Amino acid sequence: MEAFIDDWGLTAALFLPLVGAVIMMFVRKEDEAAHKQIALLTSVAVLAALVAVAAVFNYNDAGRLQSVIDKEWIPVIDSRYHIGVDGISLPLLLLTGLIVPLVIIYSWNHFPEPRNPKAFLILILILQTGMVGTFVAQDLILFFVFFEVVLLPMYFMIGVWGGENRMYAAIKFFLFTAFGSAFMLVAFLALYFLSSDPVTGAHTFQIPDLPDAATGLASGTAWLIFGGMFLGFGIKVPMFPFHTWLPDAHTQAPTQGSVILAAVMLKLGTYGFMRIPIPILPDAARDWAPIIAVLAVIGIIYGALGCLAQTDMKRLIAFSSVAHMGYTMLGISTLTSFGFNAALMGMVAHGLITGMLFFVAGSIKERFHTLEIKRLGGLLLQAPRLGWILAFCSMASLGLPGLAGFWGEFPAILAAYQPAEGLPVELFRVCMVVAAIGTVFAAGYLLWLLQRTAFGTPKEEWEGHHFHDVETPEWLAWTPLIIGIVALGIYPNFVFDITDGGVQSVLTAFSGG
Amino acid sequence: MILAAEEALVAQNIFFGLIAAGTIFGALRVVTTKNVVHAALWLVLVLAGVGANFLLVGAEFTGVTQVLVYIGAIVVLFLFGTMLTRSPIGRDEDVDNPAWYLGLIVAVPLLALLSYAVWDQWGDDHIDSLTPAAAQTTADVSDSIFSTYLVAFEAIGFLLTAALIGAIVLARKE
Amino acid sequence: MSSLLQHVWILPALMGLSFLTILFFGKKLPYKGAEIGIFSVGVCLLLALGSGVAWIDRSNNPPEEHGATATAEHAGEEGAAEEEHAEEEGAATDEEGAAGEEGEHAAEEGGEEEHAVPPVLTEKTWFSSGGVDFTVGTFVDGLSVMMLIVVSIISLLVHIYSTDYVGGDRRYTHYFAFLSLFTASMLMLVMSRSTVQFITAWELVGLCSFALIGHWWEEKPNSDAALKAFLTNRVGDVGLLVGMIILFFAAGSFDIPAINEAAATGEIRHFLLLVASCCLLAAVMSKSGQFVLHTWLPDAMAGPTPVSALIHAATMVVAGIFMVARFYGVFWEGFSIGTAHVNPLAVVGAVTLLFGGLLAFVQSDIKKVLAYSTVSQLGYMAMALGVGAWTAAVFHLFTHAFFKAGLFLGSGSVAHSVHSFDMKQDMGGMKRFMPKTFATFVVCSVALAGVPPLAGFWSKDEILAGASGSGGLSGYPVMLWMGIVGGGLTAAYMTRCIYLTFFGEPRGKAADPHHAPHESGPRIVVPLYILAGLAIVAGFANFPFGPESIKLRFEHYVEPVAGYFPEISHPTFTLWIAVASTGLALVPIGLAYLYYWQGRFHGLTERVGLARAGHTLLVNKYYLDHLYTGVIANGTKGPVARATYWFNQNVLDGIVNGTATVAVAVANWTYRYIDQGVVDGTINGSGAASNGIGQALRQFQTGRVQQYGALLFGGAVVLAGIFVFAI
Amino acid sequence: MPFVAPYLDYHAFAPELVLIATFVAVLVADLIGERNKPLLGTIAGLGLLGSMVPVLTLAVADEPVRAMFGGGYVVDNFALTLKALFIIGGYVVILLSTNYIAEGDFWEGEYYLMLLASILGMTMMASSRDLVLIFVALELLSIPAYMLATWRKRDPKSNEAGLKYYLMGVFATAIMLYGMSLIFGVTGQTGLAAIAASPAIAGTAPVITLGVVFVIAGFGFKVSAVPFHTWAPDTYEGAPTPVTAFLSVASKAGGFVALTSLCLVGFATQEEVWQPLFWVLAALSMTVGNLLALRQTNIVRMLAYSSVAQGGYMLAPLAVAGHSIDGRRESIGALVVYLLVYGAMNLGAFAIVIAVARKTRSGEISSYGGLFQYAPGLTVVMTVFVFALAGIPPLGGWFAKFVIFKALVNPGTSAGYALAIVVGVNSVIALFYYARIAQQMWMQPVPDEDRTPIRVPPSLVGALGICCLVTLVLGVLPGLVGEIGDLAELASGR
Amino acid sequence: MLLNQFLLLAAVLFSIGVYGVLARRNGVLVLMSIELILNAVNINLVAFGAYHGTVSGQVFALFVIAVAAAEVGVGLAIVLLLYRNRQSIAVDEVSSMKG
Repeated sequence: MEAFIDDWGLTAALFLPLVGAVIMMFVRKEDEAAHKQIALLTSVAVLAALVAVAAVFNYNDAGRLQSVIDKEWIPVIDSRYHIGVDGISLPLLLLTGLIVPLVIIYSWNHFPEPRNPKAFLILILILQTGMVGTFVAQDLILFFVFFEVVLLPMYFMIGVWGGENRMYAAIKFFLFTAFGSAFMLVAFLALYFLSSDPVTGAHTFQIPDLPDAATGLASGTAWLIFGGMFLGFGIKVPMFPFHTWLPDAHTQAPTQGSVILAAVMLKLGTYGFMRIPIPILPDAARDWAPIIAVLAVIGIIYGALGCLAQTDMKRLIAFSSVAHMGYTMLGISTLTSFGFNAALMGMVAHGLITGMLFFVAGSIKERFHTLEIKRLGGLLLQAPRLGWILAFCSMASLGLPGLAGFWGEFPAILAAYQPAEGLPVELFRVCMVVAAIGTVFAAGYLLWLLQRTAFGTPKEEWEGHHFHDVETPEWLAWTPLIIGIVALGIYPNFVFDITDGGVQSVLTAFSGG
Repeated sequence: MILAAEEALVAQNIFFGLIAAGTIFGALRVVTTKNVVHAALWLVLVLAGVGANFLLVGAEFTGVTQVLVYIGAIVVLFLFGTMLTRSPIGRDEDVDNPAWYLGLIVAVPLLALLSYAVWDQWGDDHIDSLTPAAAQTTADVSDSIFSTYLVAFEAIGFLLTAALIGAIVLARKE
Repeated sequence: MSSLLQHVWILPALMGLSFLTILFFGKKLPYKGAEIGIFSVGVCLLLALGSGVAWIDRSNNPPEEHGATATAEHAGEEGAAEEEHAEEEGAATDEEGAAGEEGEHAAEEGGEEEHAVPPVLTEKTWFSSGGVDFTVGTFVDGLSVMMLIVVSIISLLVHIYSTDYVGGDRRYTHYFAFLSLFTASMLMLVMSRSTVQFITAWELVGLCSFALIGHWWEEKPNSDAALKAFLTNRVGDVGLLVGMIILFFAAGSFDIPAINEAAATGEIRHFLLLVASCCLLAAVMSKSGQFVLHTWLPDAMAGPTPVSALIHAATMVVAGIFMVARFYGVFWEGFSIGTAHVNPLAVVGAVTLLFGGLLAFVQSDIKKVLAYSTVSQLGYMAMALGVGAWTAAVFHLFTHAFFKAGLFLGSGSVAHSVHSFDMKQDMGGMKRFMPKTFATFVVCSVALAGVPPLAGFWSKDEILAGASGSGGLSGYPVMLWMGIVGGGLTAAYMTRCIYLTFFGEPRGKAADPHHAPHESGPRIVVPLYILAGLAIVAGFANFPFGPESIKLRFEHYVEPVAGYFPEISHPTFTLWIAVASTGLALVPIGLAYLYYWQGRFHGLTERVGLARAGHTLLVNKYYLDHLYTGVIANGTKGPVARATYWFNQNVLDGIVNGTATVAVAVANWTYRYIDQGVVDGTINGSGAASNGIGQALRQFQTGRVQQYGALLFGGAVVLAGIFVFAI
Repeated sequence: MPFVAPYLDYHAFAPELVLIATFVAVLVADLIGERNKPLLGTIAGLGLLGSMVPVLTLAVADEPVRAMFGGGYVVDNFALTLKALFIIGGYVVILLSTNYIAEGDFWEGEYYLMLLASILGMTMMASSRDLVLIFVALELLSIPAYMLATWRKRDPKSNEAGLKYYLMGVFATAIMLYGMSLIFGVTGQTGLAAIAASPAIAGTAPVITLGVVFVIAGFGFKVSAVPFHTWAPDTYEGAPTPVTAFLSVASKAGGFVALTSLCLVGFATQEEVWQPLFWVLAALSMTVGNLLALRQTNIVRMLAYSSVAQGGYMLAPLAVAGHSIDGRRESIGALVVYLLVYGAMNLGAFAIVIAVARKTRSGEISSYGGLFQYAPGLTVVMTVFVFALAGIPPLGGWFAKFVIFKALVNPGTSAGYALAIVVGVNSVIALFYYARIAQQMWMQPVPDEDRTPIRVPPSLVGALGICCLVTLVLGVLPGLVGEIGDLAELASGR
Repeated sequence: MLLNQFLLLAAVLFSIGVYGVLARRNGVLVLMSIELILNAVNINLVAFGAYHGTVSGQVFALFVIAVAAAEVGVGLAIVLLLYRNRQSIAVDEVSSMKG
């Protein structure tokens, strides 16, 4: 059994969604129930497969790639179907596996206009393949393909099911990401050609082999290659100043899209940083780390300021992602295992929390048909449970200890005090202080949001309206997330236990950490 | 440019000079005359001049073909074309583009460039067309066509067939 | 009993459980969850008292030092691997120590100065990341035990009081749930072993404070106050985070005793300690309402009064003081308290105590008076710590908790009756309606004013003695004088408060004939009695005279004697200071007393000459008002206080609120011009530029074939020309 | 010198011979009677498939290179791969045309004859390694194409398309011929291998440069490289849509074949000239093509500019092809892969255009609004094609673009990297207008609220099926086409 | 004879032809100008053939002549069609598609 899961678990998780999607293509569009069931079943099966992989995962050896499959794929370019999990990818995989079924459950009776559950669910499933694939790929080209696969479904999700300005947002998202990927691809290729196996002299796209192969790279070249990848991943994260697609995309996307975008897709970028350029090009990483750190803290403050300026709830939450991903990137930029762990925790926590916030925002939008903050207010009176959940998520998001968000934020700040050897300590300490100040802003905009939406009394325009409180599909979709937020807050080891080994192994080049 | 010493060559050169002058003049008239029919007739002069040039370098077959095909067929085609499209037989002020200067802008540098290039490459090189060894008989031409250029020959057959069929389809009234 | 010290984690766990139970099942219970909370707190109090006894026992019979140290270290190492194991082992060692050495040390009570009393430590690894273990555990010494008791007592009383006070509230259950959560967090805070745990608890109490201040969030001022509290505290938290991070890297550990020990033994560079202390001081300033970050505290009075008593008087706001006491090794070295004559902590404390005292004068809201009084008293504590009088500060924390809670609950009792907190408009003459409340209020006030022999006198006196430099401390003369003046202020504003509330004629709502004020019920009054009683007796816990078994017991049991605590000196009782401060306290009280007599006199007149009654009363009231305000308030301090108040409201509060306004303005500007303008504009601009270039290029596509031809030939010529001449 | 009959390898000629037979068969069938009209397309299609048979047998035969006429006509893997592309592409065009021609007022039999003649020219072009042969093959593929563009005789737009195509084609031929004459003048040879071997062409001389540039410019017209692209949008828009599809794929591929064999075989020593020239043409083509495509409102016109840009991508590997044997392999492989994938996706896109125009009778992009609501199948397939063209994984186009990138980065020159960046930036610009089509189909309302489903005839379904399958399969398992590209080694002639 | 005298004659004819195709608007005249260009090429080819002593030049020229005939045929057919539809053979007026 274990061997079977080892061999097939990841592949199953990777392609089951596509199988589901293909089956759905042959089901009539009108048969909505069947579509929902197939989609849910598929995503649950994926989750099961991932849980099985996690179950056979050897946690004592989390730094080693496990459940590895390494088969020929495109021999002419030396690209292989090489997948596997280690401590870095496992938590993110599980997060993906969890979020997708929840989104489908949430969709049960919340299909955004113009409905069409068939297409919507098919897109979600394709999206899942892309996300899972990115987290398991161990070949640069395979990684690139999956990294890009997520683009189209998301583009359509925003563009078809989004809000007023959806087309602008969709194309912006699409173009930004594609722009980054083009540079990333050139960087990948340059890496391929310029590196060679120290023993055999062969070129390789295999991520695990590249750190050795790339040792001979000239420092200037490595710097440029890192720069190309920086563009690709930095846009996806998104880092200041490449963030402007994010608020638009989030604001316009349907709830489900926002949730997936926030919970998983932004992590593709940060994960990419940890997986590819930093372990492979450690020296270039050292050169880039201060730049990343500074951009990260700018992002923290800038995102917070952006939040304060918003009048739309969803857009505010979107901007908060910029700030939160800033913490994650700060953690990464320290190049220490501590910082990396913090970043991973931050990713998972942000996935759960911001995902939840978008769910809540979606439900508010559904009830009030607006997310304009100044028209809201008194949510706690109109729909108390929804209001409390919003309050809970806000608290989690602002980094309250005891909830998951704190463990992404605090360790990242902590790590910045003492970055890896060779990095400018003073600069990082300044960044640390700025990042710590960012927590004040985080509290500011979230509580302000809470005050303006949940507290107070309902505005006059809603007089006489009745708003139903949280419904069963919503409970079903949200409870796991809420439990996750609390559980990770109380016992962050759920994540750190897994990641620690993986992080150590990608950071072997930075013994200083 | 130094004229060769031999008398025959002198004669050839004089002959060439005359032909070239006529050809160029004819060509200029072709592109400047306001009368389409005149243009066709000037074209005959040019084509003949070119044919004469072929003879001058000893390419008799090509020269003859030139006369037969061009003057015999193509110019007639042009005349038919002129009549079928009811172009004014007399002078027509409206035969040039308003932007005719574009032609000059392109053609003059082109001429300069081409002249410079060939001058630079071949300077004083001679063609020894009178030596029998270099003579290219019609038999040589046909041998070449039916061996080295056989495929091209077949292809041109199809080309002409296809052009014929297509031109008929396009040109016929329906 | 002593194993209780190993298992103090039960207390917060119990309260946490209580929180969850109330949250999820509270509404279905007969008393809406209040019973769960009261029961749990009651158990906690018993356990806290039990642990108090256990600690006293341990202090009297300290285990062998090496054994204890070994236990602590051992537990630390083992804890990483096996949580339960460590606890068992610690407990086992402790039992052994207690059992084996009880007899031996029973006779040597006097020798405690020399003999260290190791704290009871437990530890287990919470999680580890990047090779760093995040530990949690309990750190029980005299200070924690004292805090446990204080928190439990006040919390229990507040719970009971609240059943009446907020009875019928629509979020009654939530209220109790948050009380439980708060108590849990506060208990956890005081027993935290690691800094991470400390930060967690620190934030959680902040959260509860936020939730409870904003309990009536329907009104915007309440939620504003809640936000302000939380955000101001967040500002301080930046300092906390940074400070703790510095300490972590300096000491290589999250372990509080280890950090203190490293600081005390000079392992950490002084500069780092100074920076860390300054950072932490910011946290103290926000949490404990020190000047300039104090402005949230008066606003926090928007919450229900029992909450103010519990959180914003007795427990949470002293968390900052507690932190300084907890990290005294760090502060001691960082601010060179033992050798300097001025340091930031003492200055902040001293300024705060005067500032708060002055501000209390000009309030018309009774809770605000008490709030500023709290600010002022917290200033005392901070100053005490700043001048090195550790025990005095902690002792004042201890006594202050009782009488200030009593005062708040008393004010709540009055307000509950008149439905207003405005002393000037809606109170007056409450003495006759609420005699029990009046009595307890006066007792607590007198205790606060520092009149011997009530609790406040002893603790405040000790602080002043500490500042004077007696007993080998380094002297802080400026602080001493500020402290003495502050004491006078305290007495004066409390007198004013009592006068306005309980004397004179009822005004406003108090005079409403349809809803005549009445004495509160037993669930309110009994806690008041208890607190008043404690306000009377608590001072004797550290009675400076008498035989060993009585003298300075508080100091003996609470002050740590261990490696993690700096070697501090202790102030001795100084008569002139005691006299001076008492005198300053008595002057205003005397005036009030005078008024009281005159009031009676006029009352007599009133009975004799009924015809002139109303008129006389009016005149006398005016006269007495004038006397009081003229002599005390307006005469000397009034202008000062008003100026201070103006400064406070317009400058300090203006800055705090202005910061928010400015932040939003900056945010709006940044968003509009930088984000949407420059950053996004660049992106959209490049899109527009592409389109524009595309449009321009279309001009070449004229549709005229010969121009295409010109381009074709021309292109060929140009390209050829370039290649011919360039290559 | 006695005449020596040339050696003829009929196996090597078999594809062309089958095509000629088909040509004759269609001609005869057309002449025999009216009632044969519906059969003509089928005959032509079958003939094309039939000509695939010898292509396959040649591919599996042991002899890797069959050279005739002193290296003037070579059947190697490169030639075979491209012949297969031309034949299959031609077959798809016939599928596209069947209903279009039958339903419109067209000359059916002659249409197929033109198509077959043009395809015949292309297959010859793939094997031609001689200036004369290349010239004749070029004319054989072009002249019928000029007439095909004009085939909708009564439509002034079609006339205009034909006229522009014809004139520009002739101009380009003239330039190319002049260039060829110069090359011939320098070397005295017409065979490419012989030209390359001639010592005269090894150096640098203005006249050689001129010759090379003129020849490339002539073919630059064929591949619609900027600034020789101007005919493309007008002709594409005006010509019958299946013809446009044919021009944008097959005819363009023919140009690339000639360019490849000319530059890599004939002008192998002149890489100092043609590499930078291709660099400039590639960069100009993709940039100008993309920028102009941004502003189009007619879908065919937009696809025309898109194909100009795509041509730029395909030119890019040629800009670095001369550095080494390895680079040459990479570049040819990349070009061939791109041509194959591009053929599938572009033909597919035009198939959709034809299908949609059956209902909307319009080429405006706005007429695609809300297509998803009444023709979801077509929408999805069109989405596949446009995003494949944009190069989004996992659709076929990504691999094509990837190999281009790979070829550009491979030599490690700054020119290569710079061009790779240009390609990258351009892919993003291109994304914008490709996405706009998707946006119209998915996200916009139906403009006239007419939601009658589109009836797609079986031949069109077949064409769509082929294209879509190829696009998807090549995206997921690009190894297939990658190997073909790798195999398509250009024999330098013997 | 100098090779260059032919080449220069060809260059001049070529350029005149180019001028002609660009400057003339009458379709038939444009076609005539094309013939000038092709003839220029032929002069080149034949002269080079003679210069190198090979028949290839002549053969090439013959092919060009044949192709030219086909081209003119097709071109005239198109011009005729144009005339039939527009009553004009001014090629620069044929510009309904642009941009």
